[in-house]
Amino acid sequence: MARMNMIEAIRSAMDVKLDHDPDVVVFGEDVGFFGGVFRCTAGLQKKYGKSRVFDCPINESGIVGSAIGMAVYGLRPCVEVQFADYIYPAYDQIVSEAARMRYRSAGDFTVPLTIRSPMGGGIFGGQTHSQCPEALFTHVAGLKTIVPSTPYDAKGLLIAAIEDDDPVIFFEPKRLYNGPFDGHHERPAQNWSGHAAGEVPEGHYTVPIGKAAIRREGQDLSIITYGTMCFVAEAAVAETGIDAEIIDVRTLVPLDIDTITQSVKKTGRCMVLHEATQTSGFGAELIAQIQEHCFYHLEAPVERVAGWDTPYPHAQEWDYFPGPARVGRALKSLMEAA
Amino acid sequence: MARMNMIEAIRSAMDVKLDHDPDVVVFGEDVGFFGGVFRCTAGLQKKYGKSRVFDCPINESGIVGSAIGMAVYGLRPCVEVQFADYIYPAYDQIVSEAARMRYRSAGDFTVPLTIRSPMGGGIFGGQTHSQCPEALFTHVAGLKTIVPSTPYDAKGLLIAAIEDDDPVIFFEPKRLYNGPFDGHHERPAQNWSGHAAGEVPEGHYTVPIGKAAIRREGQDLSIITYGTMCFVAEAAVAETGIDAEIIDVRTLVPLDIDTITQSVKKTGRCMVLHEATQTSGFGAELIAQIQEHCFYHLEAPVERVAGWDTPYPHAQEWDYFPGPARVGRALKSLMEAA
Amino acid sequence: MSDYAPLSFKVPEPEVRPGDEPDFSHFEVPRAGSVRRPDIETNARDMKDLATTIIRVMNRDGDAVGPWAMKLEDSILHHGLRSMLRTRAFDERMMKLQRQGKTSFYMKCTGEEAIAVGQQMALSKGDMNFPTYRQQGLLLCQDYPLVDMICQILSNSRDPLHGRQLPIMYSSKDYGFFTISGNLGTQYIHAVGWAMASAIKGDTKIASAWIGDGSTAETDFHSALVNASVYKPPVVLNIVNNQWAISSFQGIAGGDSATFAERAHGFGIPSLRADGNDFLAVYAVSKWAIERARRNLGPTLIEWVTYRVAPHSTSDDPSQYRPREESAAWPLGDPVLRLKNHLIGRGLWSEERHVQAEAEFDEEIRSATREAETYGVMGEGSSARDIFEEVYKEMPPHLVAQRQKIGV
Amino acid sequence: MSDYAPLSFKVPEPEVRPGDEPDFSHFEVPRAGSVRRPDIETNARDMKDLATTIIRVMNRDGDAVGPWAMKLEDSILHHGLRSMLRTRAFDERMMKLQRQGKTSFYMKCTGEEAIAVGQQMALSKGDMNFPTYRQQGLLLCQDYPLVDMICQILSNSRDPLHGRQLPIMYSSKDYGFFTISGNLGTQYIHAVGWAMASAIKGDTKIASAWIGDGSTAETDFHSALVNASVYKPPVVLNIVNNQWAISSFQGIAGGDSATFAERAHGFGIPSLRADGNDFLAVYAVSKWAIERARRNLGPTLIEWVTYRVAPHSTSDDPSQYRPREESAAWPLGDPVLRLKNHLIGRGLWSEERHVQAEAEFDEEIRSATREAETYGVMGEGSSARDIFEEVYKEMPPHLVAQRQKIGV
Ligand SMILES: Cc1ncc(C[n+]2csc(CCOP(=O)(O)OP(=O)(O)O)c2C)c(N)n1
Ligand SMILES: Cc1ncc(C[n+]2csc(CCOP(=O)(O)OP(=O)(O)O)c2C)c(N)n1
Ligand SMILES: [Mg+2]
Ligand SMILES: [Mg+2]
Repeated sequence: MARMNMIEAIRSAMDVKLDHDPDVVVFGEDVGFFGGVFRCTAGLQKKYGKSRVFDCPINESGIVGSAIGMAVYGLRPCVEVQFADYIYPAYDQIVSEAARMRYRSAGDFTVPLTIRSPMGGGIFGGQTHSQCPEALFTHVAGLKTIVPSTPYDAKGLLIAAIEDDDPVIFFEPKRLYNGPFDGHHERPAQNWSGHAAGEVPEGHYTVPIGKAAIRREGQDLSIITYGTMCFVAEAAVAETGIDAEIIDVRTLVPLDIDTITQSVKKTGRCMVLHEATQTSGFGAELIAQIQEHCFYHLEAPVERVAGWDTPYPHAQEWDYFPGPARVGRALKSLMEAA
Repeated sequence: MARMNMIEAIRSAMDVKLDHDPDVVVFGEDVGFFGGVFRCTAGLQKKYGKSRVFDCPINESGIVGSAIGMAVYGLRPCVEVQFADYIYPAYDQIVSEAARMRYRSAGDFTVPLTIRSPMGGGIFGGQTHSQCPEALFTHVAGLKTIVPSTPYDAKGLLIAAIEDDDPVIFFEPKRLYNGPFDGHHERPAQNWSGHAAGEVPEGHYTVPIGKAAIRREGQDLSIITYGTMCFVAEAAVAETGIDAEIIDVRTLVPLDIDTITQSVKKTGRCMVLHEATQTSGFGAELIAQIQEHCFYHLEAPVERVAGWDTPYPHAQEWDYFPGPARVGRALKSLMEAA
Repeated sequence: MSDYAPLSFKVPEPEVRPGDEPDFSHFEVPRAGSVRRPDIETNARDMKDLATTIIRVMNRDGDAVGPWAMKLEDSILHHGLRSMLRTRAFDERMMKLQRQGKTSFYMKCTGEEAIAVGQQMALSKGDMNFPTYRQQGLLLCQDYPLVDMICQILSNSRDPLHGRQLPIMYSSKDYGFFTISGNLGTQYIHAVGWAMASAIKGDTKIASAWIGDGSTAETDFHSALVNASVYKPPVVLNIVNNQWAISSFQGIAGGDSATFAERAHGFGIPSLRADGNDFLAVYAVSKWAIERARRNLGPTLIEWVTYRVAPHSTSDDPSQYRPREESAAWPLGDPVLRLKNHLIGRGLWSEERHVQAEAEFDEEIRSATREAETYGVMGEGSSARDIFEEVYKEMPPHLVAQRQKIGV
Repeated sequence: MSDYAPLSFKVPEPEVRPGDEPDFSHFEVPRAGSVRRPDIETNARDMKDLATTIIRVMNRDGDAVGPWAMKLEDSILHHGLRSMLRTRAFDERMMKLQRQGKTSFYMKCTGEEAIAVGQQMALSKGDMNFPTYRQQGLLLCQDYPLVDMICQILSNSRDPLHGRQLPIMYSSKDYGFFTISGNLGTQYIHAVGWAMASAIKGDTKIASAWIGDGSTAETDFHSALVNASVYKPPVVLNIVNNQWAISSFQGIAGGDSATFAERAHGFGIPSLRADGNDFLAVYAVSKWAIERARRNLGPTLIEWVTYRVAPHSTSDDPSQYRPREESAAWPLGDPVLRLKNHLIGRGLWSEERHVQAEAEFDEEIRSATREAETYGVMGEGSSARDIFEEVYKEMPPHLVAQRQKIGV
């Protein structure tokens, strides 16, 4: 078993797939010779050649559009959009084309495409290097949307995504690239070497799409979250001493509602937590489903903690980011409710 | 007071604004000489000239992008995207630019822009002439999102939108253009001439952005909806005999949560209803807010009726569309719950 | 700044509108045979003149002249003409179906038949078209089952697309026909990506991309040209300039400022402008571009100059925005008549055979229509189950649950 | 198909990589003064040659030669050189601030100073630039308050943008500087729309659009050209071709297939390609295009040929992907040195004045920096209240509620 940070784990997933499957190609802005601005593809062009791993023009719509054409041909492209904030120019190609192709052609043409993109704040990147747009994809039938939170999951889920025969949006919480960041930006950075999920097999394995993970078992309440917020939740739980169950949904669509329901029925209290803008965020969908399935078990309204309904500010990043203090306060009030 | 269908009401709104405000311009694909594929701008070019009302290239991103430039200059563009299904190419311009301009420039540059687009199914238009993408806009801070359901509201809200100093997404339920369609596609079409909301003043008036309308008062439960579904709800209520309160939210963002909360607290039961795809639809946000504000008044989970999580099929349109039968069944089970 | 006059805003306008006389006096038509035919290895820079002319092969007498005139086997000419006739017959019959309320929607390609038919005949098995809704000729010149085509239009129980798609949005991988999108322009970059894949795999298949004059304004057109320019994949980039985009004339897409063929010049892509109503030109020019692609010499853009004779779709009434007589005045004539004359001139065809062929296709399509109608019309026979299938390869739990809700 | 060789996939590659010798032998540099200067009324079609050459004014001796050499007042030359020096000094100091941990981020424009400075000086009050992040010269050659600029970079309590934007994403309507977007290319179509508005209103203001070589691949570039081609608004469409887009050389944007200036040809837009390191060329070519625009003759595209001497940003290390010595080998030289030589040649400047001016700007900026730092560094002094302000003109209830939650 090797030690990897999330960047290495993601790179390893592509390495494994490029090695095993001649139909896998990897491309994006600066991903070829240079290896990506976050280094996720470093060394892959050298290893697999320019026909398999290459640079492309700065045109996100063209990245996805050409990848769709390749996928239709029979390849399995795994493309990078440099920041999730830059995925919008590709939105039409994703929504109107990738997501609808199998359906509209009755299976005649399919799009086994993976779109990787770093998302989330905490790197002082301002409004165009911090966004979490996952809810804009979970609303679109035909897409699967994944947000891993550990190196182990990132590799296993990315391999599963590349092997999946449908288009997958794979958002990488960039603040977790180097370590299990818990929102305590004022403390020294942690890295993955000290964390169990930094142990990552070198070879092929998958983490199943559509299965949540219970990150912490608990009795008092359930926190339903994903990405960076998993570790923020852990920190808040440790600091408040509340015995919360923490569920990392990992795959937003298709959602593992059973695992969530079981937990909420057990605890009777629930918080949904994400970094993205609150209104119409994925938390709203989680709440809708949780209240549907667990209404009679709930002792208090489902609590929602999320990014504010504003663009992601630069200097005020830590007032925007739902850190352990904000989460902790909400946990306490949730415990006290009713 | 004149009688207008929704097309005429929308045209009248633009007419009034073009007449009163020299900074208002109207453009879009086929909107100039021809007057729009739905005739919403018919006659306006002739009346106001080609510098005020004009055709433009088939490039939705360019429509919105150039309109942003005009708005920044000081104009008040009101542009048409021919079908809501074709708004995605403009998504980046809307989300990254129009919505963020005031914020990122600290008020130095602003975008008083209205984007009109016909949405919704019921015209046998298949997956690219039927979509309801409103939730993709309600998630975006900086945008206001409006869906009118009557000629009176359409005109008053469109004038308010054009006068608003922020970007407004104005989705017109195209199945309501000619009459208050209630989902009974098998019956003869109704038109607005027989409906009170077809009475529309000729001149200037506004309907305030951010205010819901109570379409029907009732005691048994609350239906929170908008657009075409207002009339479907009315039909289902009439057919089931359930004394429901029907609230037409009209403005999705900013949302009039007070009116909704009052109603749900009164009735203790609630259904949210929309035509759009269910997962991460705007109904999820409504549920999240309703359970937050009304949890202790709710006698049953909030019921959600929405379009299926699939593309909008062509031939099976009426199995996709949440018509009065489906809504009626859900109303009954909601009454029986708990 | 006071010495500057106020700026003024310009919006291009067609020269004539309903009520005016059609006027194509500004429209220059080069003599057939007058345009040179460069070697396929020619650099884009050395053939720019070919983007501002019109490559034509058939002259007024119907003779094939000039460097683009190929020696064609009779069977090709016959198949070309017959396929165009068949396409026209198909359009007429489907239009009637729509009038009869058996389908909600149809789109004709009248006047543009030579383009799809000519190019498809120049392609090989395994190549892939990425068409718009006006290239039914691609299927109709192959042996694609007519009944299936009509069943798609009727959205009935035999519709290969299970009623999910708007009529005419065909899809057939086997026949090299990519699933048509309702969103304009998106397929142009797919074609480029597909061609990149063929090159990546070291295959010999090529892609053919299709777009209308109006849709060149869409941003995917740019994505396609950028990628074609960078990777030089084996793709033919067709622009069908039929002068109109619903009610907007080609000037609203920038056609008054430069030809659509010239768009390629900014990308170093060889570009040809050709008479789309001249089957012999379509076939020869297509062959040239296809050969370039297959020899790994990269993309070619071709602007086909033609005219949309029919309304945009069954929902459109062009008399609202252009003179009724404009199509008759169109200087490049009727592609069917022109090829017919050529064949007659070559002794390969006759008025009688023509009438006979028309009757034959009319009957073939009537009979296919009758058969198709037995599977239902206007969505009859489609299944609600199909709403939920093929959203994903495997149906996820939430869709299973939704399907159960409507009990199918 | 068996007689066709397998296709192969091509990805453009720069001629040299780290470890190689810099090589610009393929890069043709026309003699200064050798390129013609057409009348501003010239049709795009009749000046295509100007898109594949390089308009240059200063020769090796520093003399201004040829038809583009203008008679310029001394004050313009002085202001040009001083502004370029000021820009360079600003970049150096801000880079240091970043190294000191006082700002998270900075982007230099080293080697490209002449372009923004030269064009801004050719514009008039009321005109509007739609810049990228590498046109700080637009502000630095005006009297925009230095302290405010630095406060923006420090995201402190005096930051005019209230800490909301990434450092260097300035905005100033009064100084004709549109709010910079983090999303590449989006502003290009804004400029066109703004210019359309000026024409619609019958004003005389013009817009100046800015984009990098790499970003021309973005689809908004196409939208801008299409609209510019259709409505012919008063806009100057600048492309700053500094050869690199982070780690991708200009060939990845298609620059090996055609010049970026040639992109305009497909749209009938006049296009000029000019030496971006030659202040006199920048000023003269800008004036030409601006005059065209203001005379209602429509848009002009200009490709400025230059070289990105600095790393892409403070987050970048170019030695990973290009030879370290490449910038020194760049054939068009250093814009500051070239203008300096020209002024010395004209007796308007001296080595002593140069050193003195450098010291003067260094001190000016140091002092402004000191003052700016008193308002805080690295986001200090920014207010959480500002998170919620100006999302909308009036704060809607849900934002009021959210703001209350954090008690600000
Ligand atoms: C993205 C998008 N925008 C708008 C439309 C509506 N629309 C359908 S066809 C059409 C005109 C297309 O004209 P052109 O490209 O010239 O093709 P033609 O119909 O002439 O064959 C328009 C505007 C659409 N289908 N998709
Ligand atoms: C839409 C979008 N995609 C990607 C990026 C990331 N990015 C920032 S700068 C840059 C390179 C731009 O190169 P160029 O246009 O040549 O400008 P230069 O930096 O050379 O001035 C990239 C890819 C972005 N900011 N926006
Ligand atoms: Mg057309
Ligand atoms: Mg560059």
